[in-house]
Amino acid sequence: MWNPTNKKLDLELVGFALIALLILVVLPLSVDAFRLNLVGKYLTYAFVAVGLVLCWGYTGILSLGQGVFFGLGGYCMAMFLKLEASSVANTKIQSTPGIPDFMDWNQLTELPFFWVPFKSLPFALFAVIAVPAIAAFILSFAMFKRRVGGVYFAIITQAVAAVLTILIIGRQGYTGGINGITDLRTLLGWDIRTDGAKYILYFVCCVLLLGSMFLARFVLSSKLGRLLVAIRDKEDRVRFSGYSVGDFKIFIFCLASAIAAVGGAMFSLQVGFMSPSFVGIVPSIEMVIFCAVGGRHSLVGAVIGTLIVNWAKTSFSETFPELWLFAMGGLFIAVVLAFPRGLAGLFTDQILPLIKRVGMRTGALPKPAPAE
Amino acid sequence: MSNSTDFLLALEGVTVSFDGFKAVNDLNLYIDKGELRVIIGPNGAGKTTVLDLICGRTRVSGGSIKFKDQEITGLKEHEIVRRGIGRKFQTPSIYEDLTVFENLELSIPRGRNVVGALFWQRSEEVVERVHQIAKMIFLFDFLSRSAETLSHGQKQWLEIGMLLIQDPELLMLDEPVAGMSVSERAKTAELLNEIIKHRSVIVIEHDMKFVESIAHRVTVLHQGKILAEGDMDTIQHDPKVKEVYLGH
Amino acid sequence: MSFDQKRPTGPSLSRRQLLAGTAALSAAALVSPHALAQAFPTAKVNTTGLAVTDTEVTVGILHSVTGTMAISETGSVQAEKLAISQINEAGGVLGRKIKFIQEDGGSDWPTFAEKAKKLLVQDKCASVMGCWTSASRKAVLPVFEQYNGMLYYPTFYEGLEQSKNVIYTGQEATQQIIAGLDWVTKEKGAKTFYLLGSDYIWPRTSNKIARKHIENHLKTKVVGEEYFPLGHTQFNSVINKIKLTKPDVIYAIIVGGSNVAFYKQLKAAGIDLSQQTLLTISVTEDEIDGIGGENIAGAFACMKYFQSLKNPNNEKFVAAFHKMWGDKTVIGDVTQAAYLGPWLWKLTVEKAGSFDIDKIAAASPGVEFTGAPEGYVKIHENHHLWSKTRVGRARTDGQYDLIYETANLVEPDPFPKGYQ
Amino acid sequence: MFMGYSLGELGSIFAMQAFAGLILFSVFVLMALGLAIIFGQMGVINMAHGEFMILGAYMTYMTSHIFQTYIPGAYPVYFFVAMAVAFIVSGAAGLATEWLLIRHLYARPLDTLLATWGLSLIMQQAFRSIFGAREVGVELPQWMMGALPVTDVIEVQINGLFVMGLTLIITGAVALLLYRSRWGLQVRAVVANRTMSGAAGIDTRRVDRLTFGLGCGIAGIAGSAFTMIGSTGPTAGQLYIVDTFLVVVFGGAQSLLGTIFSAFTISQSQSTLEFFLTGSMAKVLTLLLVIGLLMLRPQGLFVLKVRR
Repeated sequence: MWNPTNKKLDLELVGFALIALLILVVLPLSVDAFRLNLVGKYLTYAFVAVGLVLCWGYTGILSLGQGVFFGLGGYCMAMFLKLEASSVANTKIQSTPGIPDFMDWNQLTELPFFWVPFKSLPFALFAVIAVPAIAAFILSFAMFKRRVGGVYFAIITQAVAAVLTILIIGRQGYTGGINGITDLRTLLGWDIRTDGAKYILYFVCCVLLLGSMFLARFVLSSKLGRLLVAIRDKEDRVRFSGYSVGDFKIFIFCLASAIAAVGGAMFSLQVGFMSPSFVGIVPSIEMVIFCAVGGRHSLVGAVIGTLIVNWAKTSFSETFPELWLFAMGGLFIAVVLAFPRGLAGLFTDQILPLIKRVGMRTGALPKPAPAE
Repeated sequence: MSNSTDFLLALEGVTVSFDGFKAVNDLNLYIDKGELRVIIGPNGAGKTTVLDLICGRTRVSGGSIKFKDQEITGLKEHEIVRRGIGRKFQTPSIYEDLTVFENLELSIPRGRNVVGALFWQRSEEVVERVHQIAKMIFLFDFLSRSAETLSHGQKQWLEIGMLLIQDPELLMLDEPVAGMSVSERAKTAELLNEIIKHRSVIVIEHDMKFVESIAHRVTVLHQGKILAEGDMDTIQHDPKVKEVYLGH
Repeated sequence: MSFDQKRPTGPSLSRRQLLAGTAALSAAALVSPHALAQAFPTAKVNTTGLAVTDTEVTVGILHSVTGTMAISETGSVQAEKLAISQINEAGGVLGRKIKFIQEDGGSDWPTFAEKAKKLLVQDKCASVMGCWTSASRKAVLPVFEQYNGMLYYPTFYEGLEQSKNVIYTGQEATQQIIAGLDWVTKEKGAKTFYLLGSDYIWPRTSNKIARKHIENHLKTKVVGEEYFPLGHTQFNSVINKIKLTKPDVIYAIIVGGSNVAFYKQLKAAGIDLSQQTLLTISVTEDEIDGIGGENIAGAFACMKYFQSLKNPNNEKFVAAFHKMWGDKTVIGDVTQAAYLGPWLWKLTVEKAGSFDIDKIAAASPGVEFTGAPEGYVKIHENHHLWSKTRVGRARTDGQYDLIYETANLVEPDPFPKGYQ
Repeated sequence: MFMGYSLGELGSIFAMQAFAGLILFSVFVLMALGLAIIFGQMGVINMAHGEFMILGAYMTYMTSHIFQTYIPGAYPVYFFVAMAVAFIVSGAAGLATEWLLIRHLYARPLDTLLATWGLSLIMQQAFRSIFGAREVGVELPQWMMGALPVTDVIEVQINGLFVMGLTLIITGAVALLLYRSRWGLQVRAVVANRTMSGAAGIDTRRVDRLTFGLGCGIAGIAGSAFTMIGSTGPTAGQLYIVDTFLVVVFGGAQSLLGTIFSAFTISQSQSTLEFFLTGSMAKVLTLLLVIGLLMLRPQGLFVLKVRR
């Protein structure tokens, strides 16, 4: 009764249902396989946006390096797929058959040790989550235990993104360098490049995204979710209520990173390659804008925002490539200046009251049930 | 004196300096169980710094702080809180984006780790406890309100309530009536008198009338040192205190 | 190899029709395009549903117009558009005007893949001229192979690749490196080399080939090898190392903005390129525009084309280019290679008598283009071009003086044995 | 790698390497100074800082053209005029940005980060539309190029000396402004306590605007100077930003001295590492080192210890 959070969450559930309807039913029925694959790619960015809602929207931790975790997840998946594509039969012409082509070009004669476990799918799937989560843990543990926050943290995540990009590009014998890991073909013998496979992967991606959203929703609606808001609001007060603030920040940052990593893995599967251009600073900041446009406080908003911005990017850059950067920059500024709560905020602040007024008048809309 | 174990809190030889400036200098302060101590002093006397030192927000440069005869210097803030020390800030520090209920609920000293918070259940007992405190701080009718809509005085009460729900053995209040209306002040004094029945309290306050209405024992700080200590009457007639407050 | 032997025995064209077509072709200047198009009915020349009508054929142009690569790719777009308009003026391809759809890769590799897919799947482009960086080519390659498209790729690159669906109109690494090193050793008596590069696959692979050639064939010495992150702007430390090791030749493969910083700092450090031999394979006339001619004058570049080449083809090409894009635009090696793309495609289509990708792929080897600004080029079995290697010396006005060119066309060898 | 060199040669090499480090140091200070002033004053990182620098570089390019065309006789000194133009134009752009954008966001430093990033995208595209996608070559007066021989081996680069001198002058000027002028007093007052300064009659908004303008103006001068050593293109600003941000953040918000020491630490470690390792690894190690040190000093190198 005195808890408006629950009302909001009910609305959120409606939003979840609408998104599910959109991505599981409407889009597959209305667009062709090519466009649907594009949507699938956008949805992988939505994972990052969902993670950003957790750590930026709710907890106030702005990371300008989420591409790092998206990339790590993507690379873990791509490593497995690449090894499968590099069977001895497929790589007969190489001087060392059975290793990925780029290793052969770089005179590697055997698989580097850290690649070996990626021959196993269970390990690769585990690594998709674990590697980014561990990386996020190390970074956030070091930073949050020392209470590095705000702008400092944002810049450091940027530096981390720069470091990882340089490393991946520079160690090309182990990573595929600037070209990335390309030409991924099959998953346990199943050809992932066919239209049929892309359909299936699209739905897998949707289901995982919805799963991540529900997981995020569960976290946010728990007491921990309210604590995150409290940390964003008055970090010191939380500390003086006996909580170890660092632990919570670390937890949410790792969770956000792990979710981003799932997106990265789905990206590798759907797009068929992974490259350092998703790890760097620019893509990382772009992912923040997806989230900001949709609404940093809203899971539904973040997903919708990602879809809209990417759709706009694709169609805009098809028709007015020169104008795209103006549009993107303007969008950044407009959202930050005028709609800090994004589209979701616009909806709850402007449109919803309107609907309610109309609803009240006609009596069509039942009042939300009391929470307790 | 320092060997005694009767004190709830004992500061001995505590010093802290900021870039050479000694904000607190060789301070000794002892708080008994069940005592209400008021600390007064002119601006810059080091009052808030003393509270910061006790609750771990600022690290001491030298000296020792013992709580229940155990050293607490060097502990993390949340660990000190868990030992039983609560702290209210000068400007009301509450979670403006949450409701009053949620503000209080988050302050309940359970489910304080990540897993505990994730699987926290809002049981009958929790609701009851929140209601009980809310009544005490005059905010029962406001439980579902967002905290940012409260008046300044109500925010101060809410923060006190958030401390009470922790049930600390030592409660430290930094200017609890600042910015309150006269009637709110009276209510706050009433509230404090209720609170101190069960615990020790340190209050920093400027408002002498308010101090008179609650004080048991008063410590006067000046330039990081104790200038005088005693009951209200003695202090008010101490010539050194008069000089510090009125002398210039 | 003979034309007829190579032609697949599909149901498309009878020998008689083909001969008729060839006759028509040679008379293209006399016969109206319409009549030519009738000689090659659409149903016959397009059996796989490409965007070919009786009057038009659609091709794609896929380069970055935005983002960091836009600087480099602009020239290629201009050259491709020029070639297309010239082909159209000359009657088109099999009597059909070329219509192009341009897509922006946005300097972003998945965008390239996405746009490549759009050009092939939605627009049914009969061929695509495009890509610049290796990363973008690697990203689109599976798309071209999966949807059976044809890509004309203009940039000199590291090699180690060969595809039925790509024609590489630039040099692979050995074509650019080996003759240049031979020349500098012979002419300058170079004994020691300092290898520099931006840190990614092309400079690393190229330097590797260079090192093998230097150590194993020339029996001289590499005294240093260094890589810098893309966009690096501080080269004073490495310049000190160069001063320390005093190499006979600085072999530099630095790209992008780093290039500008490197040559400016080299000059500022008092390394005079009229005294110190510097050989680069990454600085075309385009790059000099940004570096400033006075900063790089005296350096040697190993390319297959320079704007200053003196031959009738090139003079016509440069004039046409300047007429279309302004007098100030410079033309670099890659721009010229991009210009070859549409022409080679046209010649191949007319040789195959069909737009079908499989037939083009099969007909490509042996296609000759005598009108190439660089002189004469021919497509090799491995879909790369036979072309000459040339060494030029940078002048202060941003142009190169041709110093040396190989006597014969150099065979492309994307998987060079002994150099990997 | 030191085999076969005499002690004398080694000495010269180290001298030259030290000089290289000093140039890098000057470059970092010049890049970071404008940003540091803004960060210190408002706690805001201006993500478009690199673009303001490039704006200065383009101004230099245009000035050089005007001199070449109209007053070729004065060409050797055009650079000084160019720096003034760069300062004024970038500074004016900074003032406009503050007025249109930044002042609405003072309470939200992280949002300022995003808004200025948006601005940087717009500026990049504007450069591209106006000056073309290709890099432009800025020709320098002849006297600025080349090196002065000190000994047989040691040579001192003239433009390096120029950058060092410029850095010294600008840093000195900023220090004077901050610690000797009325504006500086106001800035320091606002940094120390914004509310109180406002109450004391300081027009904090005006101070903010001037600070932002000044910071951007200095960025313009830096960009102008960088035409000597780096590239001028629409996206060239991006090449500098990570380094610049790290210098500033590592230096801490409060003091100019912090920025200078941080620039010194980063430049020396980078140039030393570059000498012993390859360029890429040196960069990675330097960045990691800075991240590590920031962990030890979360608010930067030089932080005033105050009651929070």
